[in-house]
Amino acid sequence: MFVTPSYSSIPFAKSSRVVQRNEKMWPIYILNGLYFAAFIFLISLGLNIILGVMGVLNLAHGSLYATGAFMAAWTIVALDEGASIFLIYPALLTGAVIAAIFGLFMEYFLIRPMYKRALEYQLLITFGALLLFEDVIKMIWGGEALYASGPFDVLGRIHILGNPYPLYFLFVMILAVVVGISIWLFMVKTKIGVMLRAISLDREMATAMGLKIDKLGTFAFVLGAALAGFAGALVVPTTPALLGFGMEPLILAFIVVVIGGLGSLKGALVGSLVVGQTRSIGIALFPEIELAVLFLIATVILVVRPQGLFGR
Amino acid sequence: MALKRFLMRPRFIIYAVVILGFVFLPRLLSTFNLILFEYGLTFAIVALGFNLLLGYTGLLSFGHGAYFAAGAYGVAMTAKYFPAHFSLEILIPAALLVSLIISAIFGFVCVRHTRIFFSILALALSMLLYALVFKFYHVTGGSDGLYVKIPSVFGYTFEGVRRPQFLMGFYYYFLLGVFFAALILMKGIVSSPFGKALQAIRDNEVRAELIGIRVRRYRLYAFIISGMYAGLGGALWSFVNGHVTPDVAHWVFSGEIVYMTLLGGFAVLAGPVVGALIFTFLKLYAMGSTEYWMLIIGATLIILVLVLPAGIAGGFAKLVAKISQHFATRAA
Amino acid sequence: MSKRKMDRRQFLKSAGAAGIALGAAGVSGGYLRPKKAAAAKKRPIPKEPIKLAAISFLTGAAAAPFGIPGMNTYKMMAEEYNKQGGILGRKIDLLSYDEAGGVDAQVKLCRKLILDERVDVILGYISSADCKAILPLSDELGGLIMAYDCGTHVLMEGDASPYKVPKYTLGFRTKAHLGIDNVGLALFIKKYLPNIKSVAGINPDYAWGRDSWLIFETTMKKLMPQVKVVGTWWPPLFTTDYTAHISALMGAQPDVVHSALWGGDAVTFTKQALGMGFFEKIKMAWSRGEPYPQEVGKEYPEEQIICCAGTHYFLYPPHDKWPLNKWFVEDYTRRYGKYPTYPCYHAYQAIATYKHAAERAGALVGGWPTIEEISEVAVGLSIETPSGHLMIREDHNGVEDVLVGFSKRVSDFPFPILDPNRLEVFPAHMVNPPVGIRTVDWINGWRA
Amino acid sequence: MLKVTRLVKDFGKARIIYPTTFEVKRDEIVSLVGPNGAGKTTLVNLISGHVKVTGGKIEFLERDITYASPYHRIKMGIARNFQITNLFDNSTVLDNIRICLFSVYGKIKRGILPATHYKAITEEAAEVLDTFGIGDKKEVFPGNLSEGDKKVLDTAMAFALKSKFLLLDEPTSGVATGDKFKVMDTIISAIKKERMACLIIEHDMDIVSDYTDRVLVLAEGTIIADGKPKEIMEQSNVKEVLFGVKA
Repeated sequence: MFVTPSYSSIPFAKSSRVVQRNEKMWPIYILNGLYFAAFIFLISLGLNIILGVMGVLNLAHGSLYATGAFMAAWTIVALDEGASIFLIYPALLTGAVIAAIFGLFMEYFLIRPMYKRALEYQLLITFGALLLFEDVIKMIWGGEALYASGPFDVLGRIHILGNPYPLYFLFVMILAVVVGISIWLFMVKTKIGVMLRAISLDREMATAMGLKIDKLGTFAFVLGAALAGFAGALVVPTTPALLGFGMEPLILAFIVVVIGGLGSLKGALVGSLVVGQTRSIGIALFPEIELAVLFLIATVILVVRPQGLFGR
Repeated sequence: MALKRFLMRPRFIIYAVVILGFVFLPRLLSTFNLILFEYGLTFAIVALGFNLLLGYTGLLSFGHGAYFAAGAYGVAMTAKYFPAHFSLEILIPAALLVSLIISAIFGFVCVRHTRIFFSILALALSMLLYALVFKFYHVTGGSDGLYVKIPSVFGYTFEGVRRPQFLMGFYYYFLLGVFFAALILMKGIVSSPFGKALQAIRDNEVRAELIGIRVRRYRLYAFIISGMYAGLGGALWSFVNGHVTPDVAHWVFSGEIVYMTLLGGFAVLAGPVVGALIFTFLKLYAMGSTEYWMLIIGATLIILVLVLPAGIAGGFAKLVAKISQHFATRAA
Repeated sequence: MSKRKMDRRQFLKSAGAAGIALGAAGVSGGYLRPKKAAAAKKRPIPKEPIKLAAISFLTGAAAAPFGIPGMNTYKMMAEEYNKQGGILGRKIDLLSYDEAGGVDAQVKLCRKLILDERVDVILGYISSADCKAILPLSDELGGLIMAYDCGTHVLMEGDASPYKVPKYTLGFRTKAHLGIDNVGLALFIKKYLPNIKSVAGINPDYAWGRDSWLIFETTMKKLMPQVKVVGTWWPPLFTTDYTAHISALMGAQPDVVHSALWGGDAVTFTKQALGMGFFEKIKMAWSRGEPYPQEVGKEYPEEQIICCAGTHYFLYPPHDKWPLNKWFVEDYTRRYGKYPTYPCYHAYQAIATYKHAAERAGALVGGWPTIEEISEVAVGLSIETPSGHLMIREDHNGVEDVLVGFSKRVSDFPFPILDPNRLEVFPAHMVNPPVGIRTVDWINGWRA
Repeated sequence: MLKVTRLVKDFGKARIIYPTTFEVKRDEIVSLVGPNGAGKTTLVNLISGHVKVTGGKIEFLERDITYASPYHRIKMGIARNFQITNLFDNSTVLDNIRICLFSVYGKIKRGILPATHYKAITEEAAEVLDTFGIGDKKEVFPGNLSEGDKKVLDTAMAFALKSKFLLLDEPTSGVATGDKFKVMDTIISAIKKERMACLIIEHDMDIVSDYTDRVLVLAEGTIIADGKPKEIMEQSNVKEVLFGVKA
């Protein structure tokens, strides 16, 4: 089994040996995938709503996610880990709130002037916002990692087929489902939702119909931002909030959007499931190349179906 | 006579002054600033190529870091696997070849789309490259990156020469030469019939097709050329930096390339060059002066986009035009 | 000062023989070498303070549990030395820089420090990736660089043994490389867990993680060939979500998991692993786990194998036997309210090495020495540190003993400490390869 | 030279063009008239290859081009202008023509020497502009041209492609009534000079009768009349569709 590797000459496949697997763990792998999909779904849902309604690809979306994470962590720490459940769980909402506020400012001062402008300007201004946010976060919450594992610890574990599994992950999944459904209902049932869909379908037509594009755009952006912030808040009990925290989720959200189709909510759901499972199972089976697999999938899909699985 | 008139043209005098300035720069600048300037030059080459795509073909690539990385890793991998052939005259063509191949493959996929689709696809592809470079540790050195030693030139090895001396001396002039070659070539390309065709595609895809231009094919040509410029820049950069890491394939670096180009202004040929040089110094001095350097360059970018969309060189050109027009009307 | 000299004399009576031998060897070696330098005539000592650049993670995951303690120690020691009158009468002007931002940013920063700021010495670098990129700059740019914490063994090694030393004339590492941690771990496992069937590894995906695993695996193969490897995982540095990795590890069912995760990564991993009931089934072997019980606190699991990256431990050497450690721990704790962890000891080693080397070179050349002279004198230097003796060898690499133990909850500390009854100290000669021999070849060369 | 037989076009369920058959002979100038929504522009798009044919056959110079790509049709010599002018707005008038000529002479691939280096082509472009009477506006950008000049330029570009057959979709729409005839004069004289065949969509019956040899009347997606302008005007069904007059 062992072969002595000599540093200068290890073939790169070398250390990815046959991983001996416990079949009983499969449910856990799947659950991990679902958990990961859950918060990627929240992020990409926001990204997609903004993209669909305003036609702006928000590169600073990850930073909104990060602000949510930092805010929630900060609040929970301020409440001190021992605080009662009735305090620390609502505390998670602060993440959504702060992200919404930041989103409001961003939309009003940066995105709105960009409506009529060319694509490169829209992308660049969000890129500028991304850089800006990184340091704003550093200014507000400092450069160090924030741990706030309160909500995670409180819930403890259950056993699934004899494997311990943290209840909090299930809690996150359920929340994500709830949010997803309510967004869907909102989009099909309420007047605003219908108008938003109209805009994303055909901007000119919607304008002709006399919809208040600006107001609705602001609303969509704030909604998307809030979703991102909420995702951050849900994640932070399990992981520390760091600088550059938003980068990886942003890229993953891109992949989701690419796989699912630009501006498609159904696409966001399917895409995040694909990404989540790929990552979890990828790590379990081929630890060497988890990251690359995702981009490979995304690229293949883009090549064969440019508009994504559910794109128009 | 004609020559005399040519020599007397103010434009020519400006050129002459600029070139002389560049030549004598090592005397004027400190080692550190000269090296910074060399970073600027390499990025300038990249931005030039990038602008052929953005400014002249109307395609915004958010993944140009990939081709930069292709060039840089082309050099670094040669250093790792063929140490015997580590000389400039081999490395540069090698890097060009690698970036040609990669940009041809990626380009073929990308040019089937336009607008935001194109941008995202380019981004995804560059991140794919990033992921591969990052993951295959034993081949590419993963996130450690690879060390790039001082290359030899036509058999002459710079024995016992410290990198700063190398960069101050031979390499600076080599870089300068390559840069001007690249600049002149690009000038030729954009004013040539081919360049006109690209601009036609940018302005009006439908009509371009209708006067007999194979739009997609020409986009691909433009993509490959600009990819090779990026690769060239990457290769030259790797000797200045002395170390290559996957960061250059990450989309944030691609974002910086876009930043440079718009900072200078993509409507003018010289825009990207100006942008690249200014950006390099701006970034490093921001980093040196405060820990909140991202805030500075981020804010700069936002203000730029809001206030001076034409970029610095672009704005300047506009100004000049306005003034000259003003005087023209006076005279009339 | 005089008081501490006293302490040392006391120590020499009571310390272990190995210690003396090492020390003596070091000292004599130190005095034999720099003849050429001695020829130089008297030179003035500049008035302005020494520009000492200290680089450590000040932001990000590695800051709180790792980079900042290191930087604190630099501050503390600079202050202490300045109180004693500085180095050859020159005060130390400590410039602190952040190591965050990736290899490329560090290369640029280092170039700025040497060419633009013209600092006298750079002490720093935690990430092995940074070291691998930075140390070549020492000779390229002509600046004195002392790596204070990064571990990869390839840093100072050539492509084939025996290799030419030193690799970098102006580049040092004032500590032993990761050989000691992983060889130490393997020896410890062989002694205390002889019947394990399988191991797995989870290590950060860069030089440090890859090389740690390489040495551990090589040693295990030599010592316990019957043990199977059931999988290796390579999360990128500063990963924040290890849940998938943890499940995968649990699925692979190893008896022991080797890990070189460090800083925030180690803390995050431990917290998430606790949440997922990982430790109910599996024992971790941390190649540098010493700081993390204190970071994680009470719930840190017992019976985990923890290596101290040398003998860097706030309870070892025992304070009664080794007053310097007593002084260090007390002073640090008084200032920063935490017990010093191994990055602190590493920082001490770096700054102390520079001080002693500069002072000795100064004495020899009669004036302020050039960096070349300092680097020449530094070779063979042997100094007392809070955790015993450090010797700098011809390969510009430090050699140290290594301390390994099991975590154990005790009443008088708010976090698990190393079980005092099952501490193992492996002396330097057992865990460091000889000069000029690559670690892998050395291990493979052992007679079973 | 152009032969259209039983051409059919559906958009989804809706049938826009019912089986239509007609022909255009060498250096003949034919006009296509009909009420709005009769499918005139669709017909042009079908011929220029912009829109895929549903059924039927298009022949050009005795070669079947029903399924040929627009690119190939251009290379064969079918050029068109646009009802809504369709120019390269960020290049000068001269360049707009020049790029067409580069394409014609297969010089677009030349990537090193500046366009100005190709003297012959530049001069020819200038000539074309002169023939269309906008020779004085070489360096102007299309955005600053008058509506009429835009139309002329658009036609000039189609013309510059050295095509044998021109499709002109309302070359005078949006042109001030006063200038209409001036515009048509320049266009038609240029076409006659090059002995091109031409199919013009036109509303203005005066223009139709003054400039065209033959008229095709299109109504509800099919040709209902075909002949000399004068004769056509007499036919009752034509009067009905064109002027809504019951005879």
